Parts: sequence; C-alpha cells; structure tokens
Amino acid sequence: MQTVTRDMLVSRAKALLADGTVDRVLGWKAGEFTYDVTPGVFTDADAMEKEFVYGDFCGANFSKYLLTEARKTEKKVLVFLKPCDTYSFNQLLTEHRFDREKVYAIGIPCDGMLDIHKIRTLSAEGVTGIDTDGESVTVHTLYDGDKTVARADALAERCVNCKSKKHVAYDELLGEDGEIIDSARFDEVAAIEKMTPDERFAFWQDALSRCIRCNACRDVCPACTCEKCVFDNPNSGVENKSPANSFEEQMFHIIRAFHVAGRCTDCGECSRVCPQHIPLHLLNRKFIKDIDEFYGEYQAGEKVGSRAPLVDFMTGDLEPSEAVKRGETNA
Amino acid sequence: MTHSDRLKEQILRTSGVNPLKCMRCGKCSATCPSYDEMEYHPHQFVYMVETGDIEPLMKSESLYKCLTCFACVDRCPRSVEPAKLVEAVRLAVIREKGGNRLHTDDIPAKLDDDMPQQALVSALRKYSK
Amino acid sequence: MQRIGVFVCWCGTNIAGTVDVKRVADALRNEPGVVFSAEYQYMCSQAGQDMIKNAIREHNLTGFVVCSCSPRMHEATFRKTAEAAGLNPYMVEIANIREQCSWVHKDMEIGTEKAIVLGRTAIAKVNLNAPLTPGESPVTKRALVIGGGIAGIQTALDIADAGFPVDIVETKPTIGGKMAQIDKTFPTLDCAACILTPKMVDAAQNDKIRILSYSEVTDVRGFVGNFSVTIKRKARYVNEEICTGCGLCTEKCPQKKVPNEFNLGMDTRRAIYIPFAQAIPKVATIDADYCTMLKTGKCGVCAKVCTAGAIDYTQKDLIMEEKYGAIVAATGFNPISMEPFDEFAYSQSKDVITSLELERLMNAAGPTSGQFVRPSDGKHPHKIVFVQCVGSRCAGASKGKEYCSKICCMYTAKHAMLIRDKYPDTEVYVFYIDVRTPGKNFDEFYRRAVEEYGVHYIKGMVGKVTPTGDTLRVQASDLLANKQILIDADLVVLAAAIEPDKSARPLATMLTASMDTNDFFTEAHPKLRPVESPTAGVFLSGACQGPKDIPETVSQASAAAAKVIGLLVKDKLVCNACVASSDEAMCNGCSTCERVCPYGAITYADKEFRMPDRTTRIRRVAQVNQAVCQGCGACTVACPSGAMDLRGFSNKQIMAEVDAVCK
Amino acid sequence: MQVTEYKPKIVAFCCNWCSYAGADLAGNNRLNYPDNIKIIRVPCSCRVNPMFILRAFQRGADGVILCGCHPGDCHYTSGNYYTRRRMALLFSMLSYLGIEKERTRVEWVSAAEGAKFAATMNEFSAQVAALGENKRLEDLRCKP
Amino acid sequence: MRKCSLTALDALFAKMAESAALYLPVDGDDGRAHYAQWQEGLHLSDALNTVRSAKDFFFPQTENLMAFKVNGKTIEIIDTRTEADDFIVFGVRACDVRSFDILDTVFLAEPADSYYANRRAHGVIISLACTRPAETCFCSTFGIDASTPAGDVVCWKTDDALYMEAKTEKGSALMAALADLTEECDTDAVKAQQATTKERMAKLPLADLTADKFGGGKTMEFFSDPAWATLSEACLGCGTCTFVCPTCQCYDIKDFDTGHGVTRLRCWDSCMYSDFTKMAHGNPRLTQVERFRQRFMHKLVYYPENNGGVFGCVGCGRCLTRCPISMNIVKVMKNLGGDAK
Repeated sequence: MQTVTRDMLVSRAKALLADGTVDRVLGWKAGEFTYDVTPGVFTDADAMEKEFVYGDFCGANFSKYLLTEARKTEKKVLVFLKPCDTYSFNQLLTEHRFDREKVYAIGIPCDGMLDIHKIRTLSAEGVTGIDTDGESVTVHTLYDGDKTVARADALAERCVNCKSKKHVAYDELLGEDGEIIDSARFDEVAAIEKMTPDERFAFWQDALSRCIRCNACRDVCPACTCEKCVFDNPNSGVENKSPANSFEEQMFHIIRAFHVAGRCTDCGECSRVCPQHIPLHLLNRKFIKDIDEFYGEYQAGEKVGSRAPLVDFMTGDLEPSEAVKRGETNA
Repeated sequence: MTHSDRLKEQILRTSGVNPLKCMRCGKCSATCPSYDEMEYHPHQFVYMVETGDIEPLMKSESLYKCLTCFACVDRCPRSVEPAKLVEAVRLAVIREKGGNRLHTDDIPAKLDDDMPQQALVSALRKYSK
Repeated sequence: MQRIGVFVCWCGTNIAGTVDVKRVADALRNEPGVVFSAEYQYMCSQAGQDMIKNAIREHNLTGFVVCSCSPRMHEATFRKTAEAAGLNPYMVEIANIREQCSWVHKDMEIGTEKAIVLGRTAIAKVNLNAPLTPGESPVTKRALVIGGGIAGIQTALDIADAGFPVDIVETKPTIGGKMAQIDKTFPTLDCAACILTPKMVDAAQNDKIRILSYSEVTDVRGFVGNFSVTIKRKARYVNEEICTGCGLCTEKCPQKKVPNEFNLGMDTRRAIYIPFAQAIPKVATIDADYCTMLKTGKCGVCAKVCTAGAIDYTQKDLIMEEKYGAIVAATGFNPISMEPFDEFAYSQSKDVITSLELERLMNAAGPTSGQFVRPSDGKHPHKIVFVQCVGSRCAGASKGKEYCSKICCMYTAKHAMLIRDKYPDTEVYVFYIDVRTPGKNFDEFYRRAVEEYGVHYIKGMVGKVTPTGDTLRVQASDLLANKQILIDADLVVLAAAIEPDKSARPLATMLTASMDTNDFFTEAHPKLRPVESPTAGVFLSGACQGPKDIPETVSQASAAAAKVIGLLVKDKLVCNACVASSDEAMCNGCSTCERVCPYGAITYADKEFRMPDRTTRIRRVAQVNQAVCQGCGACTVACPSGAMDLRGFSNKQIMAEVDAVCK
Repeated sequence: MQVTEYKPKIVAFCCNWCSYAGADLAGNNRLNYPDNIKIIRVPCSCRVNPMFILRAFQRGADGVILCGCHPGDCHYTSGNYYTRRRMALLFSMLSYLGIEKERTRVEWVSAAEGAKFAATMNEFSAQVAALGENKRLEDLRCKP
Repeated sequence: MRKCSLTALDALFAKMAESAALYLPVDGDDGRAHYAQWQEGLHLSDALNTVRSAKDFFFPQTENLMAFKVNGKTIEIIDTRTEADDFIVFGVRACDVRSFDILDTVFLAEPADSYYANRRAHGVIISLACTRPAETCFCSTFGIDASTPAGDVVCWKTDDALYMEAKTEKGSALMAALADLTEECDTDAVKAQQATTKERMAKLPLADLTADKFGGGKTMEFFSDPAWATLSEACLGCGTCTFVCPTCQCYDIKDFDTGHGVTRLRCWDSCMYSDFTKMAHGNPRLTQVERFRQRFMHKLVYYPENNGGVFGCVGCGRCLTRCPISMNIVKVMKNLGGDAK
C-alpha cells in the first residue's frame, strides 16, 4: 500500500501553485480503467481536484518530461519523484539536460508499482477495475468475477528488484525516506551468463526477434535524450526505421544499451513500455553488472556530476579478453 | 640434398639450435671445463655445424669429452646453446647403424667397485641408443 | 560527386615484384568516382609527382589516391603535391600496398587482389573527404630541458644563445651528469672536467638559463608550443639563494658514513654534501635519508657552523608549474647492473670493477686521489684484464641488452692506453669480440694502444673469473690461437653495457613520447628526423635516444637545440587539420566528450537555435578548440548522439572503409 | 584447381602511432600474415566506435581486431584506456548475446612490435577460421 | 455449415497445412499470443487476440521492393518480385478481418500495390468469432459484430467443436478440401454462441462509445480543438500505437546499401515520428501535437471523408493496452468536442 495518498499530493501541489512557487504540476490523469493513467500537466487547482489521480499504476518516470516542462515554466515546475526517478533526475542534471532552478521536486515514498500484465496473467482477462487493500489486490473482471492476488505477486519486475527506496534528490520529501536496497536484480543476468553461448544466443534471438522497433524503449528512456538519435539520423550509418533482419534487431539493442551504459540508472522504464515484452532491462543490467564487477560499484545518478565509468579509467583496468572470460566464468 | 646437408638439417632439427645467432665471441670455449681435452672446442662445434662440416665432428673424440655441464649454454650471450649441438651430433652418430659408443656387453669389463649406478645409466643414455 | 585520380606506384620492384600494378590500376579505374588511373615506377619522384599534378589539371581531379608505401612515409609528400596543383592537401588518401601488402605477401595473385581491395578502400574514403584547413596556435617562447648532463647543458646553451629562455631540470643536486665523473676523454685524452666545467659555468652564468637542480618533472600537459609542466623542487634543506658553497658544513657534519654516489660508492661522504668541487649550483644539500637532525631532530651541527644561515630543516618540496613551447629530453644513461653476471665475480671481489668505477679510480679527485690502486688492498695492480661487451649484444633469454653499447671499445682502449702510459710495468689484456671504432681518429687511437702502448688485444671472451687468493683467475678463450687461456690478474675491468636512465620511461609516459623496447626514446624518423620525438614539440638530446659518445652527444644536443629554436621563433603553429568538431544542431551539451578529452579542448556555450516549430531555444552545446585538439577521436565515441565527429576520420569515412574492406 | 581453403574476413583497426607503425614494421621485416586481414587506419584506438565493429560484422567480416598502443603509451595519453573499457564492455555484451567471443579481440601492439603484429594476426586469423563463417551477427543482404 | 470436433483439430490443421502454409495464433514463451506457422505440436491459443495484428501477413513490417546491383560504375536494376506462395491465416478476429477492407481500399485502389495484391490473392483468411471480448474492445463502435466476423471462412469455436462456414470462393474451395474432416451440421450452437457474445458486447465498459460525432466533413470542427494540446502532452512520439494497429498503413521506402548493391525496401512508418514524411524543406508537422492530431484525425475524419464514411479504426483495443502512457483513441474520442468524462 502506498503511504502517500492522492490528497496529500494534491493539497501540497495546490499550496505550491497558490503561493506562486510553481506554475505547472506534473501529475497523473485518470483513464478509462484503473490501470491506464496518463501523465499530464496541471496548471490550476480545479483541474487537479477533478483529474489528478495517484495510485498503484502511477509508475511513469517523470524525469524526462522535465526536459520540455522546465523550459515552459515561468516559475518552476512541480514534479513528484519516486526514489528510482530521483536517480534519473540526477543523471539528467549531470548531463546538463534541464535547469535545476526551474524545478521543484517533491520526493514521494514508493512501495512499488503494479504491472497490469502480471495481474491479467494471475487473475483473468477482461479487467474492469482494481482495488488495492494492504497486501492484497482485488481484481474485478468481466467474466470471472472478482479475483484476489497478493500485491507482492503483482509488482512490476523493476519493483520486485527495487534497488533503492532512498531519494537522492528532492526539494521536499513527503513521508519518510527509505534505504538503498541490496536487491537481487542481477540474478537474471547471472542466470543468462551461466547459459552456454548457444543457449544465450537462442534466448536473445527469441527476445529480440519480437522487436517491432516502435522506439518506445528509447523514447521513454531518461538516458536517451539525444537531440537526434543515431537511429533517426541518415548520416549516422546505422539509421533504420524497422529491423529488416535479426542483425538490425541486434544492432539497435546493442548500440542503444551501449549508448546508455554507465548512464542508465536501471529505472526499468524500457521493459515496462515494451509492447512486445522484451526484457530490455537485462541488457542494461548486464552493463551495470559488468561495470560494478570490472571497475567497482557505480550507480548512475547517485550523485550529480559523478564521472561515468566509460569516461573514466584506471591504468590497471581489466583487459577486454579478461572481461569476456570473467563474464563467462561467472557460469 | 647431399649427405652432409641432411646431417646438418637433422642436427639443427634435433638440437633446436640456430648457429647463425653466434657472434663468435668464444665465451663458450672460454668457459668450457673440458676445453683442453677437446679436439674441437665448443665455438668450433657451432661454426662447423653452421658451415655443414659435420663429419669431422662425428668422428672426433671431442663428442665424448663434453661433460654436458651446460656452462656454455648458461654463459652464451646470444643464447646459442652449444652443448645442445654437441648432444645432437652425438645422437647423429648413435643413429647411424652400429654407432653406439657403448654397448651393454662392454660394461662388465669397465666396471669397478667405485662406479656409481647412476654413472652407468647416464653413460648408456649418452653414448648409446 | 568527386573526380578521383588513382596512382599506383611500383616502388621499383618493391611493390611491382609482388603486385601486378597494371591490373591494380585497371581494376581501380572502374571504382565509383574514379576518372583517372595510372601506374608509375616511383610516384614519390619528381616525375611521379609531376604526373599527379598534370592529371589533376587535365582531369579536373577533386581528390586522389596513391597506392604506394605507408602513409607514414609519403602522405606528407603527396599532400604537398596536391597543394602545389591547387588541390586541398586533405583530398589525398594513401593505400598502403607496400608495407601492408607487397612486403607481406609473396604470391603475385594474393598481393594483387589485396592491393585492389586496399585501393578500393582508399577510394571509398576519399569519395567522402572534404577539404580541411588547419587552425593555428600560439607558441610559448621558452624551452625546458630535462636532464643536466653534457647533452642538456649543450642544448640549453645553444637555445639560450639564440635568445630564448631555457630551464634545465636535473634530479641530482648538480648538473654535469656522467661526463663529470669521467677522467679523460677519447681520442684526444684531454681531461673531461677541463672541458665540461667551463660549460657548466657558462650555463650557470647565462641569464637566459635557469638551472632547477634537485628537481623532477612530475606532470606534463598541453601540446607543442603550449606545454604546461609541473616541476617538483625537492627539499634540499639548504637555501640555495643564501648558501655560498663554502663547504664548511660538509666538513663538520658528524654523519660520515654515507656512500658517495659520485664515486660510485667507493668512498663515503657526509649527510650534508656538495657532490664535487665544481658542482653547479655550488650549494650544499642535506641527504634526508642519513641526516640525524632530520631523522631524530637532534644534531643541527651544519646550521650552527653555517655563517650564511642557509640551513633550513623545515624546507618542503616545492611544486611549480611552468609553461613551455618545447621540451627536450636529455635523461642520459647508466651502466647496467653487473649483479646478474656472476661468472665475472663482480659481487665477490672488490677487484672486479666496471669501467666507470675505473674512471673514478684514476681521477685525481676520485676516492684514491688519483692513485691507481686495487680497491681491495690498495696495492698497485700489475696485471689487468679488460672484458668487453659485458651485457651488450646479448640475445634470447640472457640477462643483457641486445644492442651494442657503442662507447666501450673506445673507452677501453683509452683506459688501457692510459694505464700503460702511466704504469709501464703493468700488463694489460683486452678480451674483445670485435673492436668497433668507427669515428674520426678512433681506429688510429685503438691502433696506438696496440702498437705504441703494447696492450694485449685477444680475440675471445672471458668465460669465468675466479677469485683465487690474492689474484683473480681469468679463464678465457683465445680464438685465433684456438686455445683456452688462464691469466692470474690483479684487476678485472668490465665494460658494462649502458641503458637509458630509469626516469626515462615515466617521463615518456608524461610526454606521450614513444619508446623502444629498450626504453630508448624513439625518434620521429630514424634517418631524417633523428632528434625529434614523434610527439610534436618533444626533442631528444644525447644518450636517452641511443648509446652515444661525447662528440656525438654534443652534436645531437646542438641539433636538438636547432630544432627547438626553429620552433620557438615561430609566432604561431599550424595545427592538425584532422580535429574533432561538433555538430551543434545535434549536440546535447551533456559534457560526456569533455570528460574524455585529454587536452581540455572542449568547452561549452549556450547557443540559440531555431526549432522546427519556428520557436527559438537556447541550448548548451560543445565547441572544440581546434588549436588544442590533437584529433584522437575519444570524444567521437563518447558522444551518444554522434554530434561529435573527427575531420579526416569521420564516422562516414571509416564506415565506408569498413564497407570497402568487407565487400 | 585446388579447393580454396576457408579464409575468414578480418578487419583490423590500427592506431596510427603504434599499431599501424607496427604493421608497417612487420612489412619492413617481410613477416608474413594472412592477406584476408585488412587494416583500417584510425588516429587512435579510441576512435573506434562500437558501431564500426558491428558494421564490419554486418558487411560480412568474420572477425574484428582492434590494435592500439600499449596501455600507458598512448600517443594521446589516455585514448587506449577508454578503448579498453569500451571494448571490455562491448565484447562482454556480445558474448552475453551468444556471439562467439573469439571473433573480437583487442591487442596492444607497439611501433616496435612488428613480429608481434604478424604473430597476432596469424593467430587471430586461425582462431576466427576455426569458428567458421560468422552466422550470429550477419546481415544476409550484405553477402555477395 | 460444417463442424469439426475439437479433438480432430490437429488433423484439420494438418490437412490445411498440406496445401498451403498455415498460420495461427499460438501462445509464446512470454505468455502472449502471436502468429506462428503451424506444425505438429503447436496449439491454437485461447487468447482473445495476438499482440501484433494479422496485417503483417499482407503488409509486412519490411519487404524488399527491388534491388540494384552495382558493379564498378554500372548499375543493374533487379526486379525481386516473385509470385507469393499460398497461405492460410487462421483465427483472425472480426476487428482484424475488417482491417483488411481498410487496407484493401488503400493498397488495391488503382494503381494497385502489386506486392500487397500478390499476397492478398494468395492468402485465405479463416476468421474466428469472439466469445469473451475484453474490456478494451470497442469494435461495435464501428459497426463490427464480433460474434459474426467476415472472412473467406468463418469459424465459431464452442467447447467441443469448431463450426465453419465458407463465405467466399476461396473459402469454399478450402472447405471442399476439408470435407473429409468436417461434417454438415445445424447452426444452433453457433446461434447460441452469437447471442451470448452479443449480450456480453452490450455490457462492455466501452459499449456506449460512439463515433457519431466524427466522420467525413468534420475537419474544421475538430482540427483546432484545444484538447489536442492536452491529449498529446505526454505523448512520447514512439510508434507503438501505429505498429500494433491493424489499420495503420503508412510506410517509408528506403535504400539499403549492401556494399555491392542496393536493396530498396519498404518498411512501416509512423505518423508519430518526428521524421515522418520529412521532405527537403523539413517536416510538415512540426510538433508532437500536430503529429498526434494527424493520427487520430486520419482514423476518425480524413479516412471516412475519402472512403465513403468508413472509419479507419476497427476498435481492436491494441493501442489501449500497449501505449506506454496509456493515451489512446478512446480517450481522444471522449475528450474531443468538449464532452470529457
């Protein structure tokens, strides 16, 4: 159960709008069903009262919206940040992607967000409504009546493997701050490393062949903020609109993961939005795991201005041949 | 390929030595404890193998005067390893039919009470097939 | 669309021997963009270059490819050719079909096919070449000489003579280097100190020269014309400005047991010392490892006796940062350690010495005050054996150096001659492998040692030295007599190989100057640019580049100075044209590129952009300082959007090459 | 007519200052290495974008090797250190995706190491040849 | 009407697969349905619909149009077109079957798209009536009856049998080939199922959604609606909605340099992309608001205007479940014209 309520957020936002601190509020707007909330911008108290929602499906990472929203505000834009969002927030600041002075950040504690696809799998199709009560989630369905699932089972993958309940950036914190969590987020990566090369190849062929190159992963990614992505740039030599074959599927995802390596905060948005359910976080986490193992633990976005591992070096760094071996001997 | 060419090739192959690395400093001969006993000295071994002049070496007593102490190998500044050449020439002799320097039949006559067992074994290894 | 010319060079038979140049020229004629293709015996010759120039004019070429030797050899030549014909010099690409093709392969078919691919690759690149114009950077008109031996001194003097300020950084308390330790010089036999010390004084008195003794270079940043160097001035606990060099402290210091490095440990000095009488600067230095006051806080004798009040136990290392336009490495050499050569009993007997130790033994200011006696018992030696090439010319797994140390033949002849001259009652034997005496009056000198002074030169090597009672039993071969000989010698002198000073490698790293496997600095070209490092603005003087005797060192020192002067007289330097540049429309301003730039060439500016929706937006974008950028390309890969690209090696060019290679 | 043995296509990116010079030295010393290896000159190993490596595989390369100055000897001070990290991560990722790790390599070759260059190329070529054609990272459209 | 016992379904599929490649929805490793070519051991999915629509069979995401072979300075043009093999797509839902009509209107209008037409001529569509429509379904908004789909052959699957009825010549031919495995039957079971499904359709959350206020001639009414700005403000500009949409038919044509020639390919494009229809002067739709508006205006106004009032949406609901920010055509329809929920 979330410890902050919609009313807490709305009243705080209204106060900040009223005292002139902010003139825009990034929040969530209700949809047709419980689970289809949409990020939106509020500029007055009435609209907030009418449309603002907050609940178990408000998982969108607002950090990236600040790139455009911070430019639109005359005063400041109010943003609510879950702990994991604050890492993206810092990483974007490190890369000078928005003006910190134009943002008023409220940290909100998070007990994890729910995954509608998991809920459908656990209960039934035809979900018309979802109520959360403590640790149990009641799902109203079209044909199978009400079903109950444990909240823990319905958590999104990224929340199951939450890396931190601690906010690393905010102007104001609602509720109590949490701790950095020693999560098991690399277990799945390790499991793939343990496979034989043939199994690994088959696993990724299966996953990446589903890609339809909708670019949702890229467009939602707070690390992918390039003015022009290389895949959209005819001069880059790798531009393509859709993967014509498995090579292009592989190339897109390798290059994308490489471009965010050392900058990816592991917010998990890419996997959340993938319409084809490709476990994209497993690519990013592989880089994070390698970086941690090869060059010492590094969490992108933990500190503003930190030097990312790929723009840093030690004279005694691991040789690439050793790195590859190590990746395999984890098996 | 002449006989001596073949011999040279065989010796280079079995020894793994490249006599062309020799810069003719003579340190092998300077360091050799058997020098005075030898008709052909270590540096001459290297040179004669290089020029393919092997038959005189095969006939020479020098072959059996080399102690295989490896002083020349250790001291050679160019890592030529003359002792390995001597050994290779010795093997070349043994490989020729009947070339054994020591036959088991000869041993009883040579035995004396003070001779250690190892000496016999090493002598057989060194002088016969 | 480019109009490309292709010129295939035979390089005599160097290329034409393994590559069918006609077939290459014919095949490449059909490549996209190619309008002219020809082959010629020597493209780099005047006639070859004229052929290119004519083709440029006749066929209106916009660029051309030369299939020839390595671009490291003649890229500059052909760029000049292009320029002379009115073409931008960067519209030239070289296909390396000699070093990387004809010399590697023996089969004509294979060589030809590969040459065609290499040519095709260069054509693919040149199709995407764009004219480039190099930027300019200013020059700091001051030079740094690292090392204060004869090489460094000579270089500094010559640069100063031309009117430019020079700093000499020397790690030891005094300049002078190895030459200060040498007794006499070959082939004239004049005293080393007599010719060196006046130069040291000249350096000290020259108002353009600043001597930073007892100092080290700890960091080098920047680039040709604009180096920024951090120098650590080690605490000598004596105020250099005040010390008069009277030497009273060095007499009164109670710590007498310090091995005297100037005499190679053959005698001792005090904890406060002046290395030798003619030291420059002539000031005392406290050896912190031995000074009782510095170690325990009790003593202070030197401070008490110093009338000038120059002693300062609280002195700290001083870090200074200076700007220079050029840097000269003159770090010199050392004899190698004789420890691994146990056959010569160097560690077992005091009477087995190195030639440099012999210099000190024979020197009037040496540990024996010039008395030529054995280190073990002080007796005059009657039979002396010199061993040549100890640790030189070694190969394989052995413990020495592969190269010839070059100076040993001559100094050994000198030693032998001097000993025979002074002490005709001594027998002198020199064991040699070869006697190498190329040089003016060198062979004559060696012949004099044999013919006039009766030195016994024996062709052969010493195999073993065994200390036997009072003497040293030397077992050696006499190759000409085909004998093994034994000599009972009183003294054995080893002509130890020389190696670059240990400070050279870390310095090379700081300078980003390349070194060979022996740690000698690599010259920019072994024949044509022997005093320059491949790193622009770094020059080489003396034995740090390779073994050298004094006349050669001094020549090279002056040559390096001439090169430095040639650089410093320029007001501006033309920079590398192949520099990074950022496409501001695509730049995110994320600072990633700035973090990997080793030269600090990238800065950021806020710029106004017209957005597609006709609004304007101010965005932070990267800008490259073209004078500072050296064109490594680290930023281009760090940049996720690909806004940063490298001129002359652009993403598109390299990909076109990849495509052409893989076709 | 002899049956032609399988020759893998190999792209070698060589930095201008050390490895390209090392390759020149190999030629100077007439050291043989396979003709199926083609060198592309880059100013520094750090100029090599992972995209170039993927591009080479796409275009039909069976192996890609990157040669640069030895760590610490980079002409540009630190370029090869970045290369080392980038390629360590990239190669690890390729292996993670099930692509044979033997197809990629980084080797440090100095200007003085002509023999090492030739030996490395011989060895790498044999290693890639042993794997056979690159099937896991290929773009069939680019096959002749 | 003929039927086939569900126990004989495998035999039925095997028979179909004899003459042509048979594709049907199967459950993937990720637990979601996708089309796969039938082979022994593959089972028909129970899922309502596939993640990607059946559009792919006729209008694949990428296809080669032609090739150029470059040899030195000569270029040779190669026509890569070949006659398509016959294939059968089984299990297409009513909404997706309707989508083919919409695609046909675009691709088969003169001059006909020969690539599309070729596949269309060789493909047999076997539709499958819905029984458990999802909360995101709104096909009825566009006059589609989920219980009675169109297609070459229409199927109803009950608990024990598959009921089949040929609707076209192609369908009849196929049914004739399946005669041994099917038996003639009455329509009672089908009618009962249709009635239940219709009942269910009427109770769906989006059952009341109507497109009445949209249609041809409404451009001026909606084009300048201020709601576009707020509706699109969170839009990421990704192409998810367009790529899962069964009716989106925009494509781009690209040349791919293979190193020894050029492959000219066409691939799906998305009007949500910033470089969609980019021309020499730039992009005609400069902001995401305009691009967002284009997509929905096309479905709801422009397409009906040009095609006799037929809407460009079939109400399959894929965009409702897939949009990363949960913005979709339903929200747009409800919010435009000022009657927000």
